[in-house]
Amino acid sequence: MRSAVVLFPGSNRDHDMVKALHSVTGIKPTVVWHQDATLPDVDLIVLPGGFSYGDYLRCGAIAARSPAMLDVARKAKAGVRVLGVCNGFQILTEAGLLPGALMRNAHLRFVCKEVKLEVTNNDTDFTRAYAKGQVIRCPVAHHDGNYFADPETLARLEGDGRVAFRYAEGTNPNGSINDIAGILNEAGNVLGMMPHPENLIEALHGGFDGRGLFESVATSLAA
Amino acid sequence: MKVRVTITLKAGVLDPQGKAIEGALRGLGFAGIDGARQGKIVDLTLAETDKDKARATVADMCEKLLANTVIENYDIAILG
Amino acid sequence: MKVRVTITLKAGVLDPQGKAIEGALRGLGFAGIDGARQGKIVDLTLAETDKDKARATVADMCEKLLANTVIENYDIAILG
Amino acid sequence: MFQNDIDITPDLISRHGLKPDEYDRILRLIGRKPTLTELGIFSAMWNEHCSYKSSKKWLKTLPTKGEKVVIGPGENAGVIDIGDGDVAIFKMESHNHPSYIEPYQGATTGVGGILRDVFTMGARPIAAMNSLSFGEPDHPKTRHLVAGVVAGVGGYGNSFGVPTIGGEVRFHARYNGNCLVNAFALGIAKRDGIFLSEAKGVGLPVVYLGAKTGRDGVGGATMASAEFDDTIEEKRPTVQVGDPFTEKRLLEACLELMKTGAVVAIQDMGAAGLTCSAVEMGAKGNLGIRLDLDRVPQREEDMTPYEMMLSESQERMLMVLEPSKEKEAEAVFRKWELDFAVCGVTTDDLRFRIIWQGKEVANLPIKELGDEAPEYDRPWVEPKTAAPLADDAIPAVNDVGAALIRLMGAPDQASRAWVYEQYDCLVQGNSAQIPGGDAGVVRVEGTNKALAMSADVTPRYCDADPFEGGKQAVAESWRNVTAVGGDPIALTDNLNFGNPEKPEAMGQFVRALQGIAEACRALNFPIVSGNVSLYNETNGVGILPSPTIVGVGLLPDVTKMATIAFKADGDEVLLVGG
Ligand SMILES: Nc1ncnc2c1ncn2[C@@H]1O[C@H](COP(=O)(O)OP(=O)(O)O)[C@@H](O)[C@H]1O
Repeated sequence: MRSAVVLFPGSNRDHDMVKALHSVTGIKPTVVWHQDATLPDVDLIVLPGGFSYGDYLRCGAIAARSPAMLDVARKAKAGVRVLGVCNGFQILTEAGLLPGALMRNAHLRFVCKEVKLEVTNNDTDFTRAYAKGQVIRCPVAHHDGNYFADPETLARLEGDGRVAFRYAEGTNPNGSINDIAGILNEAGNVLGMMPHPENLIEALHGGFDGRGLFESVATSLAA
Repeated sequence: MKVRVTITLKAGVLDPQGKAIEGALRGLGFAGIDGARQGKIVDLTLAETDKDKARATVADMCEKLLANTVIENYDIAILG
Repeated sequence: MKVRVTITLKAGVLDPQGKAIEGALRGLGFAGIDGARQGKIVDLTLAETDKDKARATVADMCEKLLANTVIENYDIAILG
Repeated sequence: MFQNDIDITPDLISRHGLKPDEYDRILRLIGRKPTLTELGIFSAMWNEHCSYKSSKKWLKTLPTKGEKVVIGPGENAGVIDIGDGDVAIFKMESHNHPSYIEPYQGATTGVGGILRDVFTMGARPIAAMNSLSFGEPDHPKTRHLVAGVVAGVGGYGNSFGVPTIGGEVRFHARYNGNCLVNAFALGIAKRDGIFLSEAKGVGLPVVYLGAKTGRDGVGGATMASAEFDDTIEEKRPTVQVGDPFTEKRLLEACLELMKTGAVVAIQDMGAAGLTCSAVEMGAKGNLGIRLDLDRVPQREEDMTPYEMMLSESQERMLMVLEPSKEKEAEAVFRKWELDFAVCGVTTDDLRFRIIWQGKEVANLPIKELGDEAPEYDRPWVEPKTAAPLADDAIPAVNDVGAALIRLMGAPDQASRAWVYEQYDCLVQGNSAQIPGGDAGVVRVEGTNKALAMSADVTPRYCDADPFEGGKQAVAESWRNVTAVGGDPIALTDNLNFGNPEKPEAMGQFVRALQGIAEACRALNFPIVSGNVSLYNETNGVGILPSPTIVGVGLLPDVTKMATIAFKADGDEVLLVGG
């Protein structure tokens, strides 16, 4: 599986993501500078975590308007898989590739800890390696992960099975509506999520639960 | 020309910061608070000297960047 | 009574956020921007009906919580 | 209109924190009255914070050498060898006074400063820690300070992208008017890729990089060396604001630039930014420096040379560049959207010359500015030590369960998760042990080895007996590193004490330092960097003597790391030690 990671000024989990993709797929992803107007032809585009533009104005707002994002939008429309993690998720909502918005955590503090995630829908290109309803471990590390959408959008997301991950067992760390941790676009090829699967992929991390996500994308491509 | 953009959350949009401010004020002993909402302002200094043109440009800036119209409203005031 | 508190950075205090906004607007092709500074607002709904009392209470709130008077100024407007 | 040649009155001298005899020393040194800009430069160079004038004599007695020490105290940070051509670069620094005035910004700029110290030397920061001391939990200022400082430490480190993997938090009435914020950072570099501040070569461009200069913290370095009193409100506008976003770009730009071979010397701008950095680069390299202030990127209008020389605006660097690579260097900085300006040149006249609007506003002997700084042998008395408690001084516990619950719920014992969960401890993907254990552990990228580190001091002990307390802090840090399986190599310290002009406080400093030195020698555990913060005193009440120690050790194989949790039912529990 060929992949690309888009680097914005202020990204800081780009490196973690590159390592995870390399480790799971065996191929090193290409790192693309946000000013590049054209991304290489890849199977998966990843927007990594961090504080692009310092989270100034709104998280992800300024990065969402960078030249590379226009191409990400084009490629997403053409069916290329796009994954946004944490700041990447915020960028995807700001760019209009995913609905809703990520607000300040309900307790207003940055939170870094491990939570439980329920794989709400395992019939997606990003979650196939997990069982439906499986509860996995996964760390979060964010200040603005409180997902919000208006009632109609929410009803549509829920009705269409577009909630991929939910915080489980009372571990919602940010006040997210319906415990939403990750959502898909209508076509199912764009996933945004707050937790960091790339930080739980080897023994050093104390677990492997994050690998399934990358394995899912790789196998869905092979199929 | 100085222009102030005021950006507020749409009614119905969750406002964790506003809620926390309200709670904190109560905690400090302030009574009679029926609500707190937070928003932001962006003060721009523009080379433009025509008010209408400035207003139009700033509206464009709001649509393209300054406000997230999914959740926010904006208001433009020419300060002079 | 509705009261709007506007909180702005004191002159001279570094405003990284304003700088980033300015840069982003330029990046989007807007020209003629001589500066951008950001600030915030807090809209309060108070049970108080007396304007002067409301203003005094809100000033107290600003000193105690809403503004960081080390680096910020605040302004209180009664919206009615 | 700025007047550089105003009359230097005794009042002006004292407002610059200079004593009359120190001013006489200036007159002797330059043979004339200083200009206002020059007075400002002297005040910055000769205050306690930059000159270590009260502590230098004693710091020289610390053991700083060791088989694995590559660079000891004197550079931006200490460097140790961790094998395979890799080095670890680390240091700790205080931001106590600024954090008391504005806790969020004080803490952010403290973290920002220490990160810069590390990456200035060519290392990518891979771990951060912090040691925080606050007043009593129910003191009216404590909650505000704790919330602001913790959010600030996190706000900067999280955005910058360095994992915060440990620290300490304590509460005691003696910090009511003077909290302590000590920030530590550690980075990794290649042994042949270490960058120093020593300028080399005459006629080379001196380049200004990073953020623009504003009036931030003008006079701040002087403030950090002055005792607090109730006039503190007046000192407020000197607060600096941290911008982790700019710092992150500065990091990436500097590391990218260093790879090109363009960097001859580099120094970050910390306290009294342009002054201290330029003087240090020149003095170390036996060169003069001429700065043209009109080329310095400025954020505010009408800045005077005095303000520019004393500004503490953050996220700035000074470099001496290889002239043939100037264009290449500039391109790197433009890519990261940072300011880049050639604002000076190295000279062979050993003078520090400042040009502003075409006029020379300062012309001082560069080496003497640092070398001739006053050095004091402050009088000290043997500090009072607490008498050992009699065996029956403490009543026996009747209800062990209740006592245990009280102990565990005590402010100094309770879980710190509420603090460290606000810090990103996972970013970079190499965290092997996050807060909650004995020491933080990070893997060295691309290897199987890891570094362990732990911040420790028990100020109560230091107050009861500074010598023993100093020893204990080193020993505890050593033990914590050992407890996770690390082989302790070296340490950094942050010596927080009261007013050195009081013989009792100076005695605490001297004795604690002797204790630290003794422990370091006994354990073959050298000190490679550190920081001194004196005058931690408000309205005459000094803090508890608080020499924070961060020990660093190596785990050759991270898979052999030990952790704190019991592993299985029925395992035997052993108690070892004295
Ligand atoms: N300011 C802080 N930042 C990060 N971690 C902290 C901080 N304070 C305490 N911790 C972590 O919380 C845990 C408990 O702290 P402490 O009680 O000081 O440990 P100990 O007494 O075992 O040395 C440790 O793992 C420590 O690293």
